[in-house]
Amino acid sequence: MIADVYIELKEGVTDPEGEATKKALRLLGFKKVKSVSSRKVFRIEIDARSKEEAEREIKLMCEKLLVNPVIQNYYIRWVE
Amino acid sequence: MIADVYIELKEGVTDPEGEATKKALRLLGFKKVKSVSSRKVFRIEIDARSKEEAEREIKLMCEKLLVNPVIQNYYIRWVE
Amino acid sequence: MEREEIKVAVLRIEGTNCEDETVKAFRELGVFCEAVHLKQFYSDMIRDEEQRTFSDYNCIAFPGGFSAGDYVRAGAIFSARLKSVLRRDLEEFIKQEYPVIGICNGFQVLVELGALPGFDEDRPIADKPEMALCINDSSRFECRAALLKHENRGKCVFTRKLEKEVVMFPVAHAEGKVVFPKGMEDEYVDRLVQNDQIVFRYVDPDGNYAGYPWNPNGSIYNIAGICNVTGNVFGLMPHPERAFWYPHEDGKAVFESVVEYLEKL
Amino acid sequence: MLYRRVDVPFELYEINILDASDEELVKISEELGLALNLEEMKKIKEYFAKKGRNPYDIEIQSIAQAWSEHCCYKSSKCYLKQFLFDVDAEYVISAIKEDAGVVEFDEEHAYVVALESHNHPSAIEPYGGAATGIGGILRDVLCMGAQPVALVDPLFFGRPDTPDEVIPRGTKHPLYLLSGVVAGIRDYGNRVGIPTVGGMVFFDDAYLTNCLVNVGCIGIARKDRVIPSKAGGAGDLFVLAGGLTGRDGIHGVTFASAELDEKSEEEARGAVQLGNPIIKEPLIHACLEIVEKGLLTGMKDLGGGGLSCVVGEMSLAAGCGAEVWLEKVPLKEKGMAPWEIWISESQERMMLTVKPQHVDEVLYIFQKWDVPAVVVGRVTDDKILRIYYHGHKIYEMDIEFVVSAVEYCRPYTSKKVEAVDEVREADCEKTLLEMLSHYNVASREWIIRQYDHEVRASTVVKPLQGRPNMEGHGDAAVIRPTESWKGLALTADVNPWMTKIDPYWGTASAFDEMIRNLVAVNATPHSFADCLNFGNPEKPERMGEFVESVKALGWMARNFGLPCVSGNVSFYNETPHASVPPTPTLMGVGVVEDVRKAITVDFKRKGSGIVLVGE
Ligand SMILES: Nc1ncnc2c1ncn2[C@@H]1O[C@H](COP(=O)(O)OP(=O)(O)O)[C@@H](O)[C@H]1O
Repeated sequence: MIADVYIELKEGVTDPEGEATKKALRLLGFKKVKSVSSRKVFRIEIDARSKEEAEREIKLMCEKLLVNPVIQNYYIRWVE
Repeated sequence: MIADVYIELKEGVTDPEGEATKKALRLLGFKKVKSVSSRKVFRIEIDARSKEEAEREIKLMCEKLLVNPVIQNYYIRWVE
Repeated sequence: MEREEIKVAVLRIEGTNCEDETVKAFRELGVFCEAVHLKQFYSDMIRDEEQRTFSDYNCIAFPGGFSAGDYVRAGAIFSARLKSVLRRDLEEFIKQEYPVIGICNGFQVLVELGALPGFDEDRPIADKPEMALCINDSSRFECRAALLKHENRGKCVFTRKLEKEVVMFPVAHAEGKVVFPKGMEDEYVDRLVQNDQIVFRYVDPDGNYAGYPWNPNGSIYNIAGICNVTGNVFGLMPHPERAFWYPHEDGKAVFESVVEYLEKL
Repeated sequence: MLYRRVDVPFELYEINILDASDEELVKISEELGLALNLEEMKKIKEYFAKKGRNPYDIEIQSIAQAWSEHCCYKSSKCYLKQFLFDVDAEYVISAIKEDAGVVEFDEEHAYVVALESHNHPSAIEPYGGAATGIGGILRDVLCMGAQPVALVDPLFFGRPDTPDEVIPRGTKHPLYLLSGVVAGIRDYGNRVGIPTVGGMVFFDDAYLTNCLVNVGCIGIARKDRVIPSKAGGAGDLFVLAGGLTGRDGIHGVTFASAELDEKSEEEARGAVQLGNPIIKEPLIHACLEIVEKGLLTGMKDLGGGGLSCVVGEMSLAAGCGAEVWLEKVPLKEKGMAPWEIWISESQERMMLTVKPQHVDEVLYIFQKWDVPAVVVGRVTDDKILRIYYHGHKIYEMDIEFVVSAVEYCRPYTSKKVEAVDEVREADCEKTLLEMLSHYNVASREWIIRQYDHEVRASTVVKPLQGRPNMEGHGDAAVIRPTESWKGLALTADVNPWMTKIDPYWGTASAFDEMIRNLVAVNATPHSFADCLNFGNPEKPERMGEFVESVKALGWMARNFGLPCVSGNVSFYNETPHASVPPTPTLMGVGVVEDVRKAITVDFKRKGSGIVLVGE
């Protein structure tokens, strides 16, 4: 099974990477860009008997490593 | 209009982040993880009259700044 | 404890890269110090003579660098690996009032570990991180001199011998901006101030709290370094070990302070 | 039939060169991407005719690697020998012969110097290209048994304000290249924890289609622990350590030895390698631990040509041969043909030779650092290299033949020096302001600060000097590589606007600038390395630029008594649009007797006098 784990910054947390990208795009002449924010995705392939089991595992991974809850949210989307 | 631009590494290109993450997850006891790869997403809000126009602009942004065609692929998904 | 009896471990995994100078700094003060790979504490592939436990040491340092490439988040992989196998041991170590320092990447590790801000005396390592060190406001790596005002009133065991009010340690990091949970920032800052947990704050040459580039990352309240509620766990983004030898020697006092603390322990 | 599939359970072809006509030989070279010319192909044919058999693909690919310009300096050696390599100093321990120069530092220590180009890969993929450039130069220093202590990065690009319209197809905007290159050096250098303390950035139209990325490194070793790039002797085992071997970087060296054109990007994708600093960093630790414990007899990094170059060179340098079991090489991807494994340039790999009784200990040290390491072969006492793959012998050649490339003393013409308009009257204030705001003069702070120039805590004189956050550029950096107060000063110099006008005097002036920069921090110039970036050597006028430049280097080196201890030649920095101006990048190394007496550029006190020295 393959899942994409999306990690985004919580609202109100500054996103310097998004800001810098927006600035660079506008400098290149893309004046219509109103905002840019950055996200990170981990595509994880996992052996599991069921989606439920896999989801439990992935949630644990997020808690233990992938996400810092002070600044980040995450959600999971199944690819396969 | 809001679009997510997904940027992923081409096949065969080393992905140190994916590899380091997989190693860490397995050391943490997640033995069922078979592979991990990393992706980057930019969420871009853009003013445009039509989806087509917006898509053209975004493609240009990818070519000019966001994507390195030698090692990366990208695709666009509409959020709104 | 006699100075010669003091044993310091500088912990590393792949990508840690400031261990040599950190070891050298401690050794120069006449204590035993060695760089130790995390695996030496738990892995069964390690030969007997290279196996270690926390009880072999009186002080632990988490040095700077890019542990595991700083992938996922700076310090996240190092701390997750440590937490999964050695959390209890490290908690015991801290409860016994042995000192722990995290410099730069080491600070990131302590934060991700939940050992800083470390409000709970009985559970020195929180279940979840309570703060974060985010990407610098400039969105890039910043290598520059930083002026730090020492504001600790005596709790932090790493700065008791510091005589100057303002010191210069260099910074070199991309993720060093102190962030507290949204909406609770004031509460956190107040608590740190009241507990005497604030150690260093970024200032300009006139000693004023100033913005970029003096505050190189955009840290809240210009925070550069904090300690836990018992004062024996200390983390900071600037590098005291890079200000140990000529021409900048302000950082030496950090190492001298902890050695003196251990001598009295 | 030119190619015949051999009946074995893996991919192996026999190349029918014995029956091939001249045209067919050229065709083979082209189709297999060998970049060998007819004369060279004929030499190969002759060798195999004597053996009475046709070569396998892996054999002919291996020769192509060894004979590429990049690996054997076939166009430059003759002039380098003639003009440059004759300055000797009694403190030089090893120059030119090995991966890096080794020079005495004090009683106990030697410093190690290396400087190389990574131009073509960076033009195609700036981030990965520059990062792997750093990786490669670190390995060159590491494989001498030295701890790398500082990096420099001289860079050359087209003008940052070049309008999009004038950029030829297949070329990337200079700003894109510059930011990619800087990010690559930053992310790799910072992660492996070696300070980047110097370098230069130069902009000129001539670099638009040919950016240059040079990287230099200096390291420190105990004299009694300097490791030769050769096997110890017959019976030693080859241990391959580091990253896995993949298809990346196949034909990197033959690609570096040809001109770039519009199609290069597509074709060259395979030649671009990507680095993983998180293998490199533990690899450095593990190798140095093995050196420290004296467990190895020889060590060499895998760079251009991959295994094919490293095994041959290490064996031959020891007067030995080798036997390799190719299936032992750990792979990144399935289905690689033996020849691909043999010439792959995957990053972060080192080859060690180890006495059998030390192999377990060596493998344990690598395992401790989670660095893959395996025994892949054995040193033999004849000068023949044999390769087996799953029990089948697929390669047997005399090493001397493989590494005995042709040398060319290519014809050259020296062009006349162009007259330059002399400025007679000028509005000084205006001119000064213009100069200060020129992109070749403007501050490089934004780059320097992204590099960690202080990690290892031994950078005594930093690239930026003066009061905190108001610093200006220094002339050279000074590091303190050991416990003593003795230091090393490091600088990188060349001014292509001068070499463009006159390759000879331009080069001499670069040399002079290098000396002055070292003296400015109170260092005694001690040695230097050069990276000679030029156009297509098959054109006599380009060769002329090269020869003039080398002559000047030799002349200056002799007169200053400064030995050239290491270097690199990069030809073919030329496209149909332009050739680079002669760019002999110099890296100067000076010795500072006491780092506490090193001088920085900032004025120290009000009221001090200002003295101008020289004419
Ligand atoms: N222009 C030059 N000046 C001085 N030495 C050179 C020059 N070009 C090549 N060399 C020397 O030739 C040797 C082989 O170089 P090279 O093939 O670049 O080494 P590597 O094995 O790292 O690829 C090195 O010792 C290098 O210093």
